[in-house]
Amino acid sequence: METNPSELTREHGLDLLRRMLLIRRFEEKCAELYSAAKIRGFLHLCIGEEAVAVGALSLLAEDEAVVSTYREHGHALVRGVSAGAIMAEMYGKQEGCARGRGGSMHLFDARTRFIGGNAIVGAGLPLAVGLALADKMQSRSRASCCVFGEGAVAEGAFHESLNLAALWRLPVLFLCENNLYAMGTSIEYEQSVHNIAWKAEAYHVASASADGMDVLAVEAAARAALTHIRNGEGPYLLECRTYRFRGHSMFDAQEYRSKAEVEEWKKRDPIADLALHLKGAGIFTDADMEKVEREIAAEVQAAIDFAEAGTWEPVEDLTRFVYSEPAAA
Amino acid sequence: METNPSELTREHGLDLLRRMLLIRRFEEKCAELYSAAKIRGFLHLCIGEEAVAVGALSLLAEDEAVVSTYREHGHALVRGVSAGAIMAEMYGKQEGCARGRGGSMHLFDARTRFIGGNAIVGAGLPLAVGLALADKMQSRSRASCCVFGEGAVAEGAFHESLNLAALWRLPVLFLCENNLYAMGTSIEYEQSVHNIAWKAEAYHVASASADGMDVLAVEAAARAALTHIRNGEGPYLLECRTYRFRGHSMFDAQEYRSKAEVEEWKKRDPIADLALHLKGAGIFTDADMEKVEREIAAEVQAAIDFAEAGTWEPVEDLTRFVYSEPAAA
Amino acid sequence: MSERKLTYRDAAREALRDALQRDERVFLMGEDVAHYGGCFAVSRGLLAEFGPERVRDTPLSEVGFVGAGIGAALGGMRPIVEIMTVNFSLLALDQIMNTAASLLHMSGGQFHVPVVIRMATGGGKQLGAQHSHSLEGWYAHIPGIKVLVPATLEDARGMLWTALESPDPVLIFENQTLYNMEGTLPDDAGPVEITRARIQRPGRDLTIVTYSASLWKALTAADTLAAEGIEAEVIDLRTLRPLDDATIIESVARTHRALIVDEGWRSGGISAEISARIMEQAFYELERPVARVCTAEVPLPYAKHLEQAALPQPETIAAAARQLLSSNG
Amino acid sequence: MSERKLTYRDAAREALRDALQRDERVFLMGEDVAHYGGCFAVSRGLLAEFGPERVRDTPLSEVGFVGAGIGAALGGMRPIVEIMTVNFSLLALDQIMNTAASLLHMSGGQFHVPVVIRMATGGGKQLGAQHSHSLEGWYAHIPGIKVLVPATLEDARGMLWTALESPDPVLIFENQTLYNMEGTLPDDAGPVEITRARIQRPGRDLTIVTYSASLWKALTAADTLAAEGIEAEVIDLRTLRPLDDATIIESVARTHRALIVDEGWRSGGISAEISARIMEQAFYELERPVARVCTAEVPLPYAKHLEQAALPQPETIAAAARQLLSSNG
Ligand SMILES: Cc1ncc(C[n+]2csc(CCOP(=O)(O)OP(=O)(O)O)c2C)c(N)n1
Ligand SMILES: Cc1ncc(C[n+]2csc(CCOP(=O)(O)OP(=O)(O)O)c2C)c(N)n1
Ligand SMILES: [Mg+2]
Ligand SMILES: [Mg+2]
Repeated sequence: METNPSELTREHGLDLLRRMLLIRRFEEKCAELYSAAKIRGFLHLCIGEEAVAVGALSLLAEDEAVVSTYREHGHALVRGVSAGAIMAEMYGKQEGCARGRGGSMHLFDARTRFIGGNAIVGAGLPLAVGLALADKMQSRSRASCCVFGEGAVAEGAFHESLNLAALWRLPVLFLCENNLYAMGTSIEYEQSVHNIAWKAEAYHVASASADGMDVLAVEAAARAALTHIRNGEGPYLLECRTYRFRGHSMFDAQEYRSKAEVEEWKKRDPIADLALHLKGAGIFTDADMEKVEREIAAEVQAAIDFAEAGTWEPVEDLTRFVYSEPAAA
Repeated sequence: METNPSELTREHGLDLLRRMLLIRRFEEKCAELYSAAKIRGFLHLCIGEEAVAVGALSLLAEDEAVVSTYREHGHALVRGVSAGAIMAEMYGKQEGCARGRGGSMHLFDARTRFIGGNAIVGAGLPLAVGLALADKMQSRSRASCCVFGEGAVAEGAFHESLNLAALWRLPVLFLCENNLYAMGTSIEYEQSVHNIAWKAEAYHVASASADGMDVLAVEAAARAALTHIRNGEGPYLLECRTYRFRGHSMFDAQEYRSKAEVEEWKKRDPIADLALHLKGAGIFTDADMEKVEREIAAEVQAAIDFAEAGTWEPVEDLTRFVYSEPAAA
Repeated sequence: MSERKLTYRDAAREALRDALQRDERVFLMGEDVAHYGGCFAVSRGLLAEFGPERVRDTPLSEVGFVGAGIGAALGGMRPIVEIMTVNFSLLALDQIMNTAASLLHMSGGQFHVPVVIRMATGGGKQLGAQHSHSLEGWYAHIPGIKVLVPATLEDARGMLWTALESPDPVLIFENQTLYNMEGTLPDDAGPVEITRARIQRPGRDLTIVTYSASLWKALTAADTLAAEGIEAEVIDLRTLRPLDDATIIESVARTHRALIVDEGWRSGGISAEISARIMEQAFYELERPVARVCTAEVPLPYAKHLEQAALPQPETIAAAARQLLSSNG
Repeated sequence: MSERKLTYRDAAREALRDALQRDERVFLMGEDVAHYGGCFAVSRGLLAEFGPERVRDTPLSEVGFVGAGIGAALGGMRPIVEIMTVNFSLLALDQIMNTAASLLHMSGGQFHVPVVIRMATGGGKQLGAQHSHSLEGWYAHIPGIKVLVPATLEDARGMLWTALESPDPVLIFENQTLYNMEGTLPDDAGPVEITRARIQRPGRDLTIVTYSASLWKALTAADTLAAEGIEAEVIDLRTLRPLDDATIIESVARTHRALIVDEGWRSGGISAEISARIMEQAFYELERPVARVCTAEVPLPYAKHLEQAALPQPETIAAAARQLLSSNG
């Protein structure tokens, strides 16, 4: 853990831990519910990567927008999208955060400015640039954050977006979750340069790399990045080096990586590590952990109950929301 | 001039001069013929930039392919596409190097492996990557060259191509003509980083910048680049800093740049400079110049005569070449 | 109310100026819209009037700036994004279809995308296959967007503001050959409604359904036909998505014969959709099968005679109309 | 000749293996085709058999690797480029239309582009709006390419090699829902011709024209109808560009009623083109207007009941057929 333990209060440590654990337990349930065929389509879990979502996105102000990927349950939870609405979405219920039209890959929530679950790799980056442009033109100094994997860095959209954001000095946080694989393709086969943060220099975009398995390190790096951005100094790329413990999606036989590699990374579990760190600092006990686990179990169960109790949108409404309804105009 | 004069033979100096002058005089005629409505569509001249085409592309072997842009008359001439066939193409005659189907922006020639005149900015880069991939897979070590402007560097295609070429260590020469403007947009508004060669580092692609107004400097830099490529050391990006003396196309009012700036650059005319240099080295006289001018005038006139004498492809053939004709299969 | 003479280009510029004046949230961005004044001089002078924030040059980054336009729309602005030519828009099609057109539906009605995307389209200027296609009818396949095709000065002047009032993405296609067309507009010309086709010329013998630049060719053909005693009704569709079926069907129900004139390619073009709708809604009214005059299915060639042979012409339109009226039709 | 049981996926894999064995110039490239074994497990095992040069993982760079495929084709190879899903292919549409489809024509017949591009298409797996569209019919608008839509194991096995023999670009669309379909093939199954539609089920009362996954729905509907005494002829188009008009028209001339079933969106889909062609070529044979059953014009929603309601179904097909046969059709 990077931070000096004395700087970390019990309250803050507990908050980080609870947020990460909520993601973990929520997604573990998702996997079960997928096997039970309650959740369908593609399901991408971020288990192992929780420190990035929690360390970085917790720092955003309420009205700072996030544009995310298809691996976005964690991001949505951290941003305050209701767990029940997320679960209902994956059930395909109209109480879902996208009325069941989106599913796991397309969580949306206007209240928290969570602008999606986007499943075209790289396509979210220009959106964040545009959100930031709108802010700048309206003299707002808030940040817009775009999350993407290192695989997206190979897309032209990455290149065009960084150049635009730098040219126009826009308040964008480019948050890269470098988990070393794009689906089954290791970074070795997808990036000629593995140091993603360094690539930002080719655009004069400020950047840093953080240990994505250490929530405190992510938080410290993200805080610095957001200060830069909100001060009007332009965009910032933060690369977090992390690892997904599960397959790319629920269909993945994982033949492209060794079990040993996965086990090695699991030793760096961001949740277990933080718990250990807090204990070491004497501000956390096994009893605390049990309590948090209990509370989260209840929260996840409540989300499932909410989803189960949800209703199906009438088939007659199928063609709604292709165009805005008159009221919206 | 960069090179030690003693290294430059009269023969070689004359060859470079004549090639540059051919482009200049040929294009001056194109401008006239455009005003006379013999040439139509969009016409982009490279006057002022001749040193890049001549310095770099003369070094390619006969079977090394070039993928170019819409500003490609110079490239085509250097590669040995016949001036007559180029002119006839711009006249829209079937004797043209694309049977009149392409026009100024789409010169093509199978014999010299000139794979076009491409008018989608940036779209030629992946083609060159593929040509080089084909060579590599067939164990050929020749280079494939792609020419593009600095404006193309902003396109996603640039980014994706450099990454691919680097990952696969392909024999591609990325030749960037940095003339400081993309149409009417100065590099200041289109690139957050003006040093294009440096951007190559973000891909671990070898690179250099050359003075694009100095044909000897371009030649020296291109020679080094080609050695690297043909030795199997992977792709190379060569940035040539140059300037176009005329407008972007024949429609350009040039309100985006000052006359003074243009005049300043015209003082660095690559043809006049080379002539001066050769004279200084005592291997070139005014009489030589007159002779070259005469020969080139004749060559250009022959091209025009060829085009004038050309014929219109029958309208019945309109739908040919949408698909290959049986023989091609 | 007095009238004034102006060109289609002037009308389009006036529409932009009006929009920029009316609403602070409106801004124009695209390649060369500012310092160059627009590839077709449509936005000339607007930079001086509104400044570089609101008339914004972009790099060559179609994915980036179209995506940024979508993002800015999400961020509360009313962007007008200009793509120079429809061919280049293919680079941004992912953003247009997978994001702009889908976001409202995917988000269950939460995120509206009030972006307007303008582009030039059409052949006839000898610009070759990468600058001349007419894909507006093809775009009309995409649910979630609206497609406008102003043929008249009135619509070039009036459609933009109406489009900007839409909470959903609107694409406006301006045929390149129309920019120099002269006409008059009342001094107080302003917004027009965009849901109805317009009968440009009433007639009893057949219905010619067309749009954009082909409208004028159809009207020329109608004059020729009138001299022969054939009275063609000519419909300007104005909007290709959604199509105004009612106006078409009502006309065909009167004339019993329909000819569709479309500058798009025939197979799978909007001409096919119109034919199919007439089939479905007015089959029993038809005296003859619906006929089509479209562009030949070739990438448009440069040579003038070939290009003109590929495009619909007053002569081919008149001939098809005569055929529809002939006893052995 | 004996037969064996296999899936559509197996048949597609066998086609790839066969092609890789037959011709040294053939290679497969795309995202996750190698180490992962293909997003849909189609290429599983081929990396081990043919090595990483010929079964080549690419980064997430659709413009780059599709362009590289075109370039490699120009360089003498016979690339098979895989794009994971048709939605993602929009990123590469510029390369497909402006380069692959246009190069032969623009170059006046000099440069052939023998590239095969495969991709998954279609809805029904609850993958949401960015993974489920059916754009194959839309692609059929583009002159210069061929569009194949294998519905059967025989075609999944046989079309690829025939496509590879084409000197022009061929797109092959595999509906995602077909991969698990089981069937039999003769031991010596091999290449099939790709120019003719196939009457999958003869019938006298109406003609159902369809393709790809909808074929099986149409056949199910035909069984239902047969039980009611209605004999539907079912045509599998197999190739969407060029369309085999002769087979369609010959059938309609016998049955006098036609129903088109298309998983694409209705407006401007291939269904419209087929309807228009029947109008043009068999109008006087028609007892009833041609009818269409298409996918609802919505970005496909995630929720199963909504998605299924959006897609053509045996019930909706049968209902439309009954309507065509009813006295008040
Ligand atoms: C444009 C595009 N191409 C391909 C895909 C298929 N795909 C989905 S996720 C993925 C890997 C992305 O890797 P990365 O960006 O590193 O994110 P991660 O999944 O590792 O979080 C691929 C290839 C897609 N969704 N969009
Ligand atoms: C994809 C695409 N976008 C826009 C254009 C229009 N356009 C043609 S040339 C040009 C400027 C290109 O600048 P650069 O690459 O620097 O080349 P230069 O013309 O300076 O040689 C533009 C914007 C195009 N042809 N293709
Ligand atoms: Mg990754
Ligand atoms: Mg330039």
